[in-house]
Amino acid sequence: MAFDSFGAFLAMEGHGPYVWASYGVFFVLMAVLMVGSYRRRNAVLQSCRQPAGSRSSRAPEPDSDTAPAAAASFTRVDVSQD
Amino acid sequence: MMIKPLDQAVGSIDAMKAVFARDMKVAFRQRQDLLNPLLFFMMVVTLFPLGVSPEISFLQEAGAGILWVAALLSVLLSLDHLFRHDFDDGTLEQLVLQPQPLFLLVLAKTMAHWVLTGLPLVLLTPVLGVMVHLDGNSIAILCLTLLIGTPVLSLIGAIGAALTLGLRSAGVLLSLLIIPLYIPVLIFGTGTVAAAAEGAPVGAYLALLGAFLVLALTLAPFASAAALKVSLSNS
Amino acid sequence: MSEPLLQAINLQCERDGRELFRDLSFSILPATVTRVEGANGSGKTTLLRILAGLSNAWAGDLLWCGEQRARVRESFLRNVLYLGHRPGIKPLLSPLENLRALMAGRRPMGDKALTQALARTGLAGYEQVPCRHLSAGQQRRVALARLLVADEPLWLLDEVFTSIDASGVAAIENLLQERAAEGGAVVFTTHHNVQIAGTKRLVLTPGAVGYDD
Amino acid sequence: MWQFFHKLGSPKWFYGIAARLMPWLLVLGLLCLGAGLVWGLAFAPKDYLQGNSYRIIFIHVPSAFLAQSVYIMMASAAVVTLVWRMKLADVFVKAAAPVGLVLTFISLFTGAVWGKPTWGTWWIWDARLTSMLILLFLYGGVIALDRAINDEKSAARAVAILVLVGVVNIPIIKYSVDWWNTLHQPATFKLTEKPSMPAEMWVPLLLSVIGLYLLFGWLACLRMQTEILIREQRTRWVQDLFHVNGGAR
Repeated sequence: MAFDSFGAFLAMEGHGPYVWASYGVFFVLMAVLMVGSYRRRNAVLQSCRQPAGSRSSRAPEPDSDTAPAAAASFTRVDVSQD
Repeated sequence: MMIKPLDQAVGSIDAMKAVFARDMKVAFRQRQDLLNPLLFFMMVVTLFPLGVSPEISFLQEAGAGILWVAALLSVLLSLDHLFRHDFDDGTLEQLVLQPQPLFLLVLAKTMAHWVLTGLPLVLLTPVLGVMVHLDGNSIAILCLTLLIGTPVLSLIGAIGAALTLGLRSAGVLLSLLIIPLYIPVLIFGTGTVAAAAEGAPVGAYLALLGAFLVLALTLAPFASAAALKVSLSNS
Repeated sequence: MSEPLLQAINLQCERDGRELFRDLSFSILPATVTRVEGANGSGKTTLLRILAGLSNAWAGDLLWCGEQRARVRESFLRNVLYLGHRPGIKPLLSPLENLRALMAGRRPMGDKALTQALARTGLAGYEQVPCRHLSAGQQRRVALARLLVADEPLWLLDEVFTSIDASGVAAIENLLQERAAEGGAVVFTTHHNVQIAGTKRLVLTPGAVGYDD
Repeated sequence: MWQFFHKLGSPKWFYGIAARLMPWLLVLGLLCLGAGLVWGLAFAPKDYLQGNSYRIIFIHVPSAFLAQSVYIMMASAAVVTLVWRMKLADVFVKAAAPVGLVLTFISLFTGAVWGKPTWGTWWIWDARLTSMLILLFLYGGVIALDRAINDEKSAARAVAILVLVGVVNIPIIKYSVDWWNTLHQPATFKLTEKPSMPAEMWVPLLLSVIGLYLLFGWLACLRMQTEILIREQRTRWVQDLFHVNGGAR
């Protein structure tokens, strides 16, 4: 142990604030990065786990092309219905 | 009658000349656009005496740096247009489809860009050098460093212009990508003038700048060509 | 039976996470006209850009005269003429200057032939006018003038009939038909009602692809 | 060999290997880093010149070191992306860039804080700090470009080109910044230049470097897994991972 007491360890002969600030920022940023990455992966895992049909970003299934999403009719919309 | 696959192509040098000539012609049809980087250059230089200090001693000391930074920024400003118009009107597609090594055509375009922006900046430098009270020798060295340095700016900048082609807010992104890469040229450009002001020999520094130019000439067109293909593929 | 110019084997294309087509195989033979068909967004333009070598968003094999296309890039490019949505015309240059610049890297030719080509697209008298003063249809005609002097065996034409008037469309139909009779190959897309005898159809529908000979 | 190379490029294979490696990387990384830092903070002797402030070295040097090697790793992956078009390589670049950015920031921040007791000021245009600042810009550019391009493949290739251009420039930037530094302020006191470091100092330093490397490995695996899942969520093997209530085909 390079220090006589815990108080001396914290004070570091006046350099404590600098040392602890550096370590603090290091630990906080690393923790944010690690926990953030971990949570993000779990969120993605969760979304993969959901039933296939409930995901909106999916492309249409190959076998659904027999019924394309209602052919365009270009008929005018009745705007008074709201 | 049958049509056989062809194999003879135009020499690459002729193709480069044609690309260069077309860019020059287009630029001279819209001469006022050529003035914009020059005006910008002068305005940025004007900001320093106004914003910092008009004292002769300050200007003498900082003048070379101010002019270099201003030149760098005006080259950066003009880069956005390097491929954009060609991209918008479809001539870039036709350029990429020419049966020529693409990096040579890109090199020709970059050279045209330098002649239209970098070279006028160098020519304007003596006037602005006098305005920031640089002595004759410093002005000469400064012009020389800009003459070697601005082609490097165009060559590296072309990579950024090609990478950001067709993206939203391409201009800002281009600056973000390119400014860090400009730092060595800036350091040696201004450093050479500083060394000359102290009476040190500058031959070695100029040679180093020349080495940057050779490096940029040999590598940058390949990167720009690869980047152009990616950007076009994405459009 | 002559050798195919361009062969696509199990072509697959995915853009922005959406699959446009897969297992698409076909050959482009000399002396044929092929029309790529499909609804908006079915990937017609993308397919033509892939064939021309502009898009990288594909997997599979593309053979040019039996060789992998990537290995013979320059000779492939020399043999293909691609006209896209954007005509490739500089608004500040005149039709003649534009044409000259477009031909320069491929096959430079005298102004006489180019002027004649422009005249035959109906642009006689406009040779020296900057293209920005021309209408969209006229600008398109400048780009199309290349077809009148082109010697490339394969033409890839994407929506070239856009903003061309009815008589112009008929004339271009003729041109393509004659080109095929000469032995050239043409692949095109259009939403116009174009009638060219002997046209093959390549239909892109999501998930399934038909190619009828 | 080719078989192995091909396998290495398969996201599915990597996903499995990463899952098996990650606990080890995490535990060993935390152990090494923890041991190195506790040793460095509490047991290593005081520096005779800088006093206790030098203890910042045990995080400053590992993060600076790693920040630079991450960029080199990204450049190697960029070559693989451009030449062999291996999917995993660009997944790595995408996963590693933000980590590199954070590490660069940490090394800059700790350098600045260390500078206060040593130089008496928060920031000095010291050659190393300036080079790190430029590295921060390079990372920023890579991330910005990746975000700006929607199409995955195009983004991967564009970013790979940018990373390679950057890595060619890094030695030039380093050299020119060093030269610039001697031109403007000759003989400043360098933070980390030690004539000879006693074992009680360099062993904990080495431990924390190794620890941070292992933690980076864990982070890279984790973030690559995330990216792979996002890209491949429609494929059969990802669906099979979860055997969703019979609905997955």
